Amino acid sequence: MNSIKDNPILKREIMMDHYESPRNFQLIDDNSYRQIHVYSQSCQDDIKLQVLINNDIIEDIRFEGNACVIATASTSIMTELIKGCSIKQAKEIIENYFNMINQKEYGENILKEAVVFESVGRQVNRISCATLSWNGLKQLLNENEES
Amino acid sequence: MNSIKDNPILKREIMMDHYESPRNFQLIDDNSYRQIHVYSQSCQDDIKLQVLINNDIIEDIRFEGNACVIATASTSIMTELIKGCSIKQAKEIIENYFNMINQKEYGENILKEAVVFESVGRQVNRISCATLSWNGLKQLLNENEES
Amino acid sequence: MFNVDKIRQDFPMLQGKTNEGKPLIYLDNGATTLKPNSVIEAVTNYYQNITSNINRGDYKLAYLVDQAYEKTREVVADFINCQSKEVVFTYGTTHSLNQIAYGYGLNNLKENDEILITVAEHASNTLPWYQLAAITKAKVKFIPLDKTGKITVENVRKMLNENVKIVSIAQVSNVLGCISDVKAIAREVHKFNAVLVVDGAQSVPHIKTDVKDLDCDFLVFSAHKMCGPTAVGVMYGKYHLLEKMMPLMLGGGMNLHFDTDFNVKLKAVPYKFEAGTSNIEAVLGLKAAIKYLKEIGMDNIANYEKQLKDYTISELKKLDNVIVYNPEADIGIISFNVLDKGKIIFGQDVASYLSKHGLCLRSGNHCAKNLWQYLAVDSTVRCALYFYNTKEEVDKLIEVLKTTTLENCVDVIL
Amino acid sequence: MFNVDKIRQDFPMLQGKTNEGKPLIYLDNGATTLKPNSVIEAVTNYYQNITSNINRGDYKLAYLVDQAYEKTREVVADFINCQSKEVVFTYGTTHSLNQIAYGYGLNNLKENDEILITVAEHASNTLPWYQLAAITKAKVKFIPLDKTGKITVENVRKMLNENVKIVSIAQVSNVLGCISDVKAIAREVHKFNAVLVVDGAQSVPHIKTDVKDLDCDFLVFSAHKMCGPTAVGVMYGKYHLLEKMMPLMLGGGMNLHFDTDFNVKLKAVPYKFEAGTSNIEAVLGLKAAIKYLKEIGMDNIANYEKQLKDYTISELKKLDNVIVYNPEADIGIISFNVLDKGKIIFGQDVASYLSKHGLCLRSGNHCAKNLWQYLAVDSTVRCALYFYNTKEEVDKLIEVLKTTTLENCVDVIL
Ligand SMILES: Cc1ncc(COP(=O)(O)O)c(C=O)c1O
Ligand SMILES: Cc1ncc(COP(=O)(O)O)c(C=O)c1O
Repeated sequence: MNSIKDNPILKREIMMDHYESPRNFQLIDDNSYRQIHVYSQSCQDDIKLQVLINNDIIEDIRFEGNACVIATASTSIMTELIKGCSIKQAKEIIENYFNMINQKEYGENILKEAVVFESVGRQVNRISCATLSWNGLKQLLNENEES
Repeated sequence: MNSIKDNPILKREIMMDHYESPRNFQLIDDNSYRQIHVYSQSCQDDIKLQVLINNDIIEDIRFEGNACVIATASTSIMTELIKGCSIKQAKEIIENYFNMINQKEYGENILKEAVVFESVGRQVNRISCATLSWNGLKQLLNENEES
Repeated sequence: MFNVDKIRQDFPMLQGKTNEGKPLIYLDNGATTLKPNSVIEAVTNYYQNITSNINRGDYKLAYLVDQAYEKTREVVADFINCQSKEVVFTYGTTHSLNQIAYGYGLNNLKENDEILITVAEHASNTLPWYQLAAITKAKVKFIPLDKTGKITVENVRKMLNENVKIVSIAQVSNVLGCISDVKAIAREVHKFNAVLVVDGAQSVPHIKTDVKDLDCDFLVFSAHKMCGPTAVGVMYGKYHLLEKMMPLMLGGGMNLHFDTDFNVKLKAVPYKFEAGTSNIEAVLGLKAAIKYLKEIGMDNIANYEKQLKDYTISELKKLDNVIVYNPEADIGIISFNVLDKGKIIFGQDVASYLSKHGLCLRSGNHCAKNLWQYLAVDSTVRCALYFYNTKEEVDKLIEVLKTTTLENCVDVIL
Repeated sequence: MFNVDKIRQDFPMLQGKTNEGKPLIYLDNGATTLKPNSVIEAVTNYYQNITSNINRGDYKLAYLVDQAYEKTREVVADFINCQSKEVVFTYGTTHSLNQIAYGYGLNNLKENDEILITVAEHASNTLPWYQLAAITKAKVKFIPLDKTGKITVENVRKMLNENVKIVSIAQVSNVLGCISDVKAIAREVHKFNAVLVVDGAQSVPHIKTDVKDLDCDFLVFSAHKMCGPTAVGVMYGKYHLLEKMMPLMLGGGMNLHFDTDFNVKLKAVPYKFEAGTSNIEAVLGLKAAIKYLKEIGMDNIANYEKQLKDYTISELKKLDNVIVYNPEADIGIISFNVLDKGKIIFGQDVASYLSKHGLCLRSGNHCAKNLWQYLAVDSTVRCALYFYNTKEEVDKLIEVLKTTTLENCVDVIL
């Protein structure tokens, strides 16, 4: 398999695809889901995230919102990666994602399609778009542990 | 008579004398007097003025307050000059006084001792001290006409 | 003669600066404006030569600064045609509007009274009224906009009734760029003895202002949107109204006297509204800004901007992939979106792509969060021109917009 | 090593400037302070190289300014030892105190509750509380000062009771210059579940501040009194308190969402308090000011100022014609009057005479208009030192004070 990282055309296609057909899009009206509303303090990105956790497994994850291509695609890719993971695995993925964004070492295999955001720092002001939902998920998982 | 104007020692003596023994100092509790409270918006000068006007004559004028040497002496000198004048005369004196302060032509004989303030503009920030009560009196006389 | 090349020389930000490595093209003048040398010098002169707090009586330096500060009141008064004692220095339009809502509104409104605004108002001309209504149980109502986004006199007339106490509108909307007929509106508003508050944040910098002629009761604006420093603004009010208003902030500099029996005597208008150390250097900068604008001439500025705006709109209209929301704008504020395969590209993606080409434009709702009701979209990209912008800069915008596709927007981070 | 000569090089105002034709000696640092080059450069850099409104998302320039603005929050947080989200930028101490009185006070006070202040407080730490008391029918009471002008823990303890909800005191009085034991006072105040507001306008510029250690609930101060620009200040508050507070001003930048049904969603702390365009360049200047002060070292500053203050007081004490009101000052703020034949010369006359000799000192009540109750005079002349002042400047003051007579004061206008 070709590395996604080194193939800008593939990267662009993945991003556009997730923007145009976002996965796990549409919230559900079910109280067993935990929900968080994340929004940028400055721009228009506005996303609601839901997760269903049972026995430490993220059984379902959903989102809805109005956001830029980067925020939307990064959320969609995140939901695909996270769905079905244990909390521990999810946290590892999240950690790797932030490591990638912050130009530290990370596992390419762990992040799969999420590596398309590897160079988001080229436009520093877009880092917040690419991390909006990821921060939201982190917070949801931490809240889960506290309760 | 020597011109006061050209005699700094005399000028200083006059000012100190009016500061240390202000004339017409002490208000009176009498409703037939008109009163005005003037104060600087910035410094501590704070003076109350009273005038008693009958048949267009300024029969009495008094003051009280807490103010710097310039404001106090200029008020004291003003009361001496004004007491007994007709309103018309008083206005002429006031006009001459402001002319002097603003370096325009004025009648030395009309202003008498008030010429000690001729060069108050040497310290521009003190002009407001030397004109505080004079502005107050002007206002009192204008109010008198309006009523 | 208006000579844009010569004018641009006055602005350090227009001397070969870059944005993302490309020549800077600043088209976000609705948010804030660039500063000419004379304004920068006025501020640094305060720092380098005349630093001291304003306070008239004590030493020469402070006296001189105080004089320069007070002189600015006269300069502003001359600029908008009022008395200098009607000029209150605030920290900006937002502060001015809060001061009016609090200082005038709380004393004059009661249950079921009405405050009229529009959906096009900026948050700063909306939320203080919501708050005032919540406290007094008055109601905020919305004057409908016509189909070009304008506030018409007829629509104001329809909304007026004896419960209306305050009408507060922007003379120029920061998204739609049309000029309201404030003079005619004031006439209607006064028939009902209501007061008219005019948000001049986007008008005073661009067109000649005469509050006597407009006969508005309050006019507010910010220096930073007219070549001046940040965090100084003006609240003009008719003197008899200002006299009866309570200050929003209390403290040093605005009182004559207080004692431990809770007697408090405030200074006269305008000083009673200026609590605490004012933005001294910025007031001095505002004076320089007004001087600068007057030297160019407000009419010259308005004419030039109109031409540039007309040109921009006509060029934008030629593009298949751009929708302009306010083609009938009076002022150089143009709101648009870019389409890709018939779908609007999210404003921030467009702005990011433009930024990559040196172009500084803002996307979003521009703080007018009720305006989607009129626009039917909740976010636009805004091109806000000022007199130092050029046809060539607009051409560059058009050129880049032609290549604006979702793919290209994505590519900026690849 | 603290080297005052080297430090003075950093200040354009200390490079051969004059007052009334004489070498300028600036001793009015309680009113405002001079600015070093690095602060001036930070402000002009905004004007010349990075002008734009803060707004994170849209183009690079705005992003960079926003980052620099937000970075200042961290710098302030580090300077006073709190979290950066507890740092609210205001327009100054006065604004901060009004924000607390309004935002915390209105929600938490009811009839017969008590607010404790002292007669030494500045107008800005007095009038907002009078106003709050008038609205809520709470009472303002005065903690007595001891004979040296200090607020003692014992006196605070005596005044505390379960009705006390707010205690608001200056850490350093701007007339008396003594340091309050905030830490011990906080402990007492918290026993009654009241909050302690600390007016740090005259302490933060001069001594090391650690809000965690002091355990105060709020701390407020102004940049312009610590080498920074005018019209920017800080309101520090414990996060859980800030969260529950209402903003004093509403408008752009502080809300996430609002609609025509009057739903309003505010941003999180600290943003919800920053309505309208903040004083961007001044915030950047504050960052430079803190950097500058830290490089010199707050302890070095405090030590140097203490030495200079001790020297000044000992020299003043040698003069027959001077009364010093606060010989036990902890900080370089010295209040005095000059006598002529046993009678106090009006402060303004003295200040004018000093001005004639280049000396810039302020006279009056210094906005602490209740303080005559303690001082038994309602006006003093104030010598307020900062770390760039020198022994030689103090010597000049002493020399001129020796010749200060009523006659000489009169002569300045002859
Ligand atoms: C103790 C004290 N509190 C408050 C203030 C008010 O500060 P600002 O004018 O910067 O709001 C001052 C400054 O004069 C002060 O000395
Ligand atoms: C129409 C309008 N009103 C009010 C404001 C608020 O101005 P400021 O942020 O200077 O207080 C703005 C600026 O964004 C505006 O465009």
